[in-house]
Amino acid sequence: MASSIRVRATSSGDTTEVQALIQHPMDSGFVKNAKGELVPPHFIQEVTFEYGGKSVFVADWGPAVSKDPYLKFAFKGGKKGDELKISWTDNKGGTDQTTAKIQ
Amino acid sequence: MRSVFGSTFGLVIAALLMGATHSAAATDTPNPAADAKAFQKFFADKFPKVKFEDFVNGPYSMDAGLYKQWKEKEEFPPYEFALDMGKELFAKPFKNGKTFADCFPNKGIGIRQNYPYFDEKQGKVVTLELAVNQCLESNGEKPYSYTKDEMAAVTAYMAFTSRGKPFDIKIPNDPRALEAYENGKKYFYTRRGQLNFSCASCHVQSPGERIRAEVLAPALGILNAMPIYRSEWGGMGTTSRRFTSCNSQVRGVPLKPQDDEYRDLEYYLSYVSNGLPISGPGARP
Amino acid sequence: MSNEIDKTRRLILQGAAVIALAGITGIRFGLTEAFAAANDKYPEEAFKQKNGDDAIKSLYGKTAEKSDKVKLDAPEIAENGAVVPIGVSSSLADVTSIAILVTENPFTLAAAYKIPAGTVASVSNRLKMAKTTNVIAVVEAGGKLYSASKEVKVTVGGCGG
Amino acid sequence: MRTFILALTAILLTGAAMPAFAASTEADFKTAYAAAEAANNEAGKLRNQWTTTVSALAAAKKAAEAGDFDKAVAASKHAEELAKASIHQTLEQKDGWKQMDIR
Repeated sequence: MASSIRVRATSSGDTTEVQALIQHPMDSGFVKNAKGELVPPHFIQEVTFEYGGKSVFVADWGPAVSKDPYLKFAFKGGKKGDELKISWTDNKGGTDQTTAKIQ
Repeated sequence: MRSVFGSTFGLVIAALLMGATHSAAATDTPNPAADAKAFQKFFADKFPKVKFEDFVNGPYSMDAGLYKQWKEKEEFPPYEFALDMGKELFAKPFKNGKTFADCFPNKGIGIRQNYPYFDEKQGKVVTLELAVNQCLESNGEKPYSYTKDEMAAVTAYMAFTSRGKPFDIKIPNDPRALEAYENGKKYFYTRRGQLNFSCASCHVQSPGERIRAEVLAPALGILNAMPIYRSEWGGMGTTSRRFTSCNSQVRGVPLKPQDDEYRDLEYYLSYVSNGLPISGPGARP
Repeated sequence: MSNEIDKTRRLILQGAAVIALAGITGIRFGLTEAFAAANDKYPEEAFKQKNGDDAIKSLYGKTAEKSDKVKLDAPEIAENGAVVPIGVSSSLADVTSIAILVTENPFTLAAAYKIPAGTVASVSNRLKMAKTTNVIAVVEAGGKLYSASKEVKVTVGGCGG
Repeated sequence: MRTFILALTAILLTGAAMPAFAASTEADFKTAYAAAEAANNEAGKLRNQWTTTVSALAAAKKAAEAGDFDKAVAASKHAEELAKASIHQTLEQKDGWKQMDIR
């Protein structure tokens, strides 16, 4: 299976810009399915970005984050070719992680 | 309830009046080339500020606020996952060892702009979606459902490899082809559903305007961006999905995906967008 | 990959995450602040609050003052309430956290971001909005809270696209 | 075109005008439903059914199952009117579509 995480990390000298897209339903618990039943909440609660063994960004999310969530941030430092580690966990205990090379 | 009813009624009357103000005594000799020219001129005149090739960007070419949101979305477009899935499916061998590449000219790469075409052997219009399923079936595989998922993924990938190539739809010298084109055109302009709207009511007469605050896409170039990730759908959809959902929105019972009328409609609508680049897969509100 | 392996891998990862979180908490934030935003724990309570003030209080334990140094980038009219691009950035020094609230949603807190030293005080994401609403950006800088807000008009459904 | 507006207006208005005075029987419902269904099938052959006809038919069936034949007959009649309007629309548009054509 392909990873649920897509990452683009680009270094522009002193800062590294990171964009990530995660495949996840992000069900809020307020939406009904075709049968009229509420779809139980199922959403990512935490996303962590680590570089050089340190976390450079942590996202805490509620159910209001859009389906297939997107994030953009930047941090100082980050060398081309180095790895960035990304992981998420959701409210049902689901999790995934990946690494991305800084371009 | 009352307001829904009232606004519906208002829309119906407005649509009827719009129709009635059109004088037009149409000549009955089909002339696709003249149609396409008039069609493109109509949109160029209506939206003098929109560059010709930007019509493939749908409502985003019409509204600055939307344009900005779109650009932000395109930084990491929501169709990315479908595209990856499509690439995988496209390369994955069937049980008999063949792949999609074996079914298509140029191994299926960079050919989106030639679909739909009129197949003289089958005597009908063949859309890309139909061709994908014909490929699967002729290789002993189960066909995809037409509206989303795998079909959207594979056509997304095929469109992606064709980005920038102008639509190049041909009408061969075969009376059946011209008839299919005319059928499609008729379907496009025919009012249907309880709201009494034709495709043209929304996408010719009112693009750039808002219906319940949504900006309508111009018909010119609308198929160049297919398949699309539509926020309203919360996912990907094919041309089939677009047509069927439009029919339901005007309170008409949709036909089956890839029924004759829909393929003919796609033939007409693609033909009059000839020259505009393929931009799919797209992202739409 | 078989489901079993997948499941096992998931369970292992989960365990690893718990250990990692426990480890970091003690070192980075243990001494200074006790509130959710400063902890590495998921701020469960803050995400359950139904109004902005309560959510901010639950998250940070204090109230925010308006500041023009908090920049909130949000569309005037959302193309679709399901996907509204929102960006927050700040020119304030020592930013440690950014939170985004959507006041008309059932739960107002949408997202909270920890900004470690060395990370730029800027984040973009896409949020769901139930209806026309105020969006509040909260930035924690130098231990104080600053905010900015903007109205986003949301309309749904129909014959668009 | 004008007759069509009138027809449509009539339909929209009669939709609100509800049950007849005399109590309806199951037989009344069956007759009314069959007529509505026939009209809707005709519209189907013309490739132009309305979703509202389909929902009115469903509502009629549901009311009949619940034993409310007044409501079932009213809904059937409404469905028949809608189906007839959709047929009328199709016939009117047989050439009417040319009015919209861009030349």
